[in-house]
Amino acid sequence: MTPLPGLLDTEAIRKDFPILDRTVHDGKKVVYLDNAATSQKPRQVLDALSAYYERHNANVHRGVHVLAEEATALYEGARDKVAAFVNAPSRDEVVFTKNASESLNLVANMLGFADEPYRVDRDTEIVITEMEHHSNIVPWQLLAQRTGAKLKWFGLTDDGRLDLSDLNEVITEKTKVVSFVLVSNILGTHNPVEAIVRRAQEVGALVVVDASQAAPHMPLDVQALQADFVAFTGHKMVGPTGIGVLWGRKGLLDDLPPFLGGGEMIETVSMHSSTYAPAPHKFEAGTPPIAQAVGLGAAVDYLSGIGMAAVEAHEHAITEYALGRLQEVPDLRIIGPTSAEDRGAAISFTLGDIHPHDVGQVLDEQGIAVRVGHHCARPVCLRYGIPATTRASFYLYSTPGEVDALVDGLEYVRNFFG
Amino acid sequence: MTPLPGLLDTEAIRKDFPILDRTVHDGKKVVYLDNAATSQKPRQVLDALSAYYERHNANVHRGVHVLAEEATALYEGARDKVAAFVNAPSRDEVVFTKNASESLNLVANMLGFADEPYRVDRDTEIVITEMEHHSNIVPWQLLAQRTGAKLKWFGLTDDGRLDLSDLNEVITEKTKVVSFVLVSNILGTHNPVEAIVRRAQEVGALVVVDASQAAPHMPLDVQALQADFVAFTGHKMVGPTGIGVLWGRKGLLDDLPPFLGGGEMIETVSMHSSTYAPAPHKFEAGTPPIAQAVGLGAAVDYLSGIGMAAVEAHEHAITEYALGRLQEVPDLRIIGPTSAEDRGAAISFTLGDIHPHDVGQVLDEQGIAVRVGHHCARPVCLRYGIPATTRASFYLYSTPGEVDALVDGLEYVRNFFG
Amino acid sequence: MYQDVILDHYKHPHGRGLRAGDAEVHHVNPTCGDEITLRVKLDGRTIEDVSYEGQGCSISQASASVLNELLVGKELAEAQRIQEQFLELMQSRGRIEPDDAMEEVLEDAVAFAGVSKYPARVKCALLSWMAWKDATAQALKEAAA
Amino acid sequence: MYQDVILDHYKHPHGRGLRAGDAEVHHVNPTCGDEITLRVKLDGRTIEDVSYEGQGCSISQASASVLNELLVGKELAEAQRIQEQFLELMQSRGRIEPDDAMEEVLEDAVAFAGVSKYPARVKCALLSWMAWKDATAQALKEAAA
Ligand SMILES: Cc1ncc(COP(=O)(O)O)c(C=O)c1O
Ligand SMILES: Cc1ncc(COP(=O)(O)O)c(C=O)c1O
Repeated sequence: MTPLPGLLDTEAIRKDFPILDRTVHDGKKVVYLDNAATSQKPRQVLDALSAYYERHNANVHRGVHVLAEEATALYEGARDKVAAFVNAPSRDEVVFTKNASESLNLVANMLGFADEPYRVDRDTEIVITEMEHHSNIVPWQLLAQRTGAKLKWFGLTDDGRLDLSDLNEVITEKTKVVSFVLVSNILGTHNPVEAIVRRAQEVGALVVVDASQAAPHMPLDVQALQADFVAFTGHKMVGPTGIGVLWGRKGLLDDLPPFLGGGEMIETVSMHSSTYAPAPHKFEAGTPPIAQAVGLGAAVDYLSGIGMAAVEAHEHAITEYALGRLQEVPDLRIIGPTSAEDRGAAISFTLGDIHPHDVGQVLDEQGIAVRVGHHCARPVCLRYGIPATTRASFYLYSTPGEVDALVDGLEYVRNFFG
Repeated sequence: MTPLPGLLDTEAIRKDFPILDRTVHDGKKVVYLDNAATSQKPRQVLDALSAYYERHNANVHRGVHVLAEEATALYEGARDKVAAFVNAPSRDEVVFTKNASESLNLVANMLGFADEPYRVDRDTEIVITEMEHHSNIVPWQLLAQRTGAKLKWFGLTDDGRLDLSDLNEVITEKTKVVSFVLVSNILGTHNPVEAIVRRAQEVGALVVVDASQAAPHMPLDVQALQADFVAFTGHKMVGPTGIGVLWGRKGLLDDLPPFLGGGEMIETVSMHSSTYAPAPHKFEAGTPPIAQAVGLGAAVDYLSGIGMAAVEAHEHAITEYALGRLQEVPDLRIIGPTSAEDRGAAISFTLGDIHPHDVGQVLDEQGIAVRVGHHCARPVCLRYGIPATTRASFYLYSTPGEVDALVDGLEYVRNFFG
Repeated sequence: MYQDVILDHYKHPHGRGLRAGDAEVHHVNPTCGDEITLRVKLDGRTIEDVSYEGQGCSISQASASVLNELLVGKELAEAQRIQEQFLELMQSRGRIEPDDAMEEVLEDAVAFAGVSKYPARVKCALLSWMAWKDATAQALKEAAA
Repeated sequence: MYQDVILDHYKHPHGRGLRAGDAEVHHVNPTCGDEITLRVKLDGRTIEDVSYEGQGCSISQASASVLNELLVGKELAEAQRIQEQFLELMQSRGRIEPDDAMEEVLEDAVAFAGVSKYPARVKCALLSWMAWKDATAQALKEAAA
């Protein structure tokens, strides 16, 4: 086989990820194709975590001793790194949360408690899409229930893309907020930001972008997106669990009310009333995930060292190759775009009548880790009339050889249940 | 000096904590007396984190591959360990959050959105105390603002204890919830749970206990407490940052509405409506802090290995010794109980007219790490008419020698500014 | 986990299809979309028929087939004992190694012992059994009414 | 950080106490409770007096004393240049090593260079300077009105 154009030097990269040497089921080396669920972590990130705990650990802010100053510098330094990674105009626009779900809930709650002009209430509408992750559906359903606002959404085309033919009917003068996923975790679809943002701006609605499957895989520029809020999550981008990010426009973060209350987010407290610290601290109640932010900073350094454009090119090549090879498998139906254009590296499919649970289990017996189920996007399964899918998802350390292993594995699955 | 009764073998214990070998300011070994802010982490916890990331990392629940099953078993195993650690009647009563602040906000928000009989609204009252950490003040202030409920509190006596003389006037038939700290992080006071719980039960109010400074330092038995909710935080109990716990009675967790929405917390989702998973998952939206829960499990194992009664005895001995020695320092005034009875190992004080910032800074130059400021409990400073305090706080690895170093350091501070 | 017995039942299910019954239930496993519609027909205290229709993975389908084979024709008390033993086996997390005595009671169903090691799949194996229990309770209530 | 110059100013503050002024401000550093009340008295474009009263750490107290010593008697434009240079020094995170030219302008205030390495203390050193800037702006506004 001729090498694919754009591939990274995966041999070198894989050496950074200790878990990729792991064997399962009597010595089979693990083929990890569950990257859309969570990524593996390089040595560099694990070292940053250990160094933090072994040498610098202290609670952040307001401390006058060396450890507290070092921990604060590391924590706030991670904020600088993340801000640069997404090209944020200001470090103060980067709020650390525990995961993307908290980031999205944070926005939904701020808007429910906000004053005009942001306030979501019974006379207003919220717009999402049918391909959202549950973490970008349920917070808006809860907000709608609590405020009486109406929840609307864009449907999907048969080939797994957003149906924007009714753009002007879905987003109307009543729309206060439009929240959508940049890259779908189940379909792989890369959505057309510009058209949605333009219409949202026309009616004065805020735009929230769920970039959980974008930040790990492609250059992300919050200014170019022209969104108001962008959410993503550390564990999918070679960072630790327990850390997420909400980027928000400075003016909005200044205007909007806090969500969680507690230590760190205050300016001054008396029993009768409190005032709040300026953003981002206003939204970071309690001891933050300090070590996890430091780990995310190291993750961002790692990814930037390789270059996000290079990561994107690598995944594009792998995705193109995988889409081609998967479509050779009889009875395999891809759920989502079948070509690699405007598409990420998560590929969902069904295999004849074989239930995804069985596909996944028999692949696992061969050491191949994929995810099966509705991938926290059940409305997509309902839309395409399937109970679940099998999903293979790739990352910067994935190789064409792993794609081949998957295809061989699927042949074995077919024979096993044939 | 005759050895104090009840001391742990700190020589052995300190070997487990790599950071305690750290030197600062040209070779001075760090004397870490900022344990109420955050604790240091033993090798055993760091190893559990590394092992998780290097061998088992995957997203939890619903996975059919080996790594996902292992990660799920580790994560849910940590829940079992925490449940046993606090003597919870059921593992399903242990909710993982990101810190104690989130746990407390979670309760406040659930009660704001709950149906009767739990609902907090304009006709009801919330009771806290004047010695709460900001994380147990601000969530209730926000809830009061949002619902119109009235916020009331118990005041403090001159010697740093709760003034319960008006117990029956503060907690009334209108009280829906009483939330108070078990051990104060600024005064060190250990509060009388029984009297408060009895009165709360009399009027049918829910009881929330902030055990952030209790769980790390003494045996904690949620059944004996007779509370409805108990909150604590991992990083103060030799665990990682980014993980907290809310224990809640099963029946309540079943009845109360969810707070954050997203992946993991649902049963079934459609665009029109969703149903929620049973507790604890109902309250764990998004990818949880998996590695951090595993780390907390290891922390709990570590503490249980030593025995919480032994930890308590050690700290009691150190506290008694420290209170005695500190009171030898001229112009030193302890803010909080001056004897070791019903008292934790956090000791706040003022030193003549020397500002705490200066005390802390000059101690730091000698390698002694204490915290200065209002310790996220500004109402206590207001109550005692002081701008701030210096706080030394001890833990299972603290030694009488470190107390002596502190006392010598304070003498130096006095001379320096004298 | 995929014992031949299980694959056989999956490929050639026993008693599949909906027939007349005294009670019908519909059970769903929301995490993976497995579904079953199941009817129970009683003849006094004897199980005359268990008929079903559903979609799902091989484990859930094979389990329904085994259930039909095992329970049809049995006395209710006996069937309940079988159901309880199967439940215990499935919740054993791989810790129960079926012996002859167990095989006597559970017959083909002992093949599911390996599934109990996979927490994510235990629910699949139990789906039809929970549906049967539910339908039987309903049928008895109707008979009593 | 505790240069002798700083300790001297802390123990023997210059111009402490409130005297007549054209404007008064009250500034607080909420994180540590440092407070200052400060008055500015102008004589045309010249600073006739800066008087103050406050509580706080040695850094904030000494800094107010240095400010009084440096700014009283200066032309406004000159004082503003001094204030800006002090601000720059304090925000340098220890990266500026004061040279003779700087010492010419800042005099005793260069002793605070070391404080700039301690982010938690920079606010203490700046408290009185921010209060002065604020009070001066108010005094000028009153004069113009
Ligand atoms: C008594 C008390 N409650 C609550 C908290 C908040 O804990 P966290 O900052 O981990 O949310 C703390 C510690 O900061 C505390 O000491
Ligand atoms: C598109 C998308 N949005 C949101 C999330 C939620 O991220 P987290 O679980 O880290 O909160 C995920 C991943 O699970 C995702 O794929």
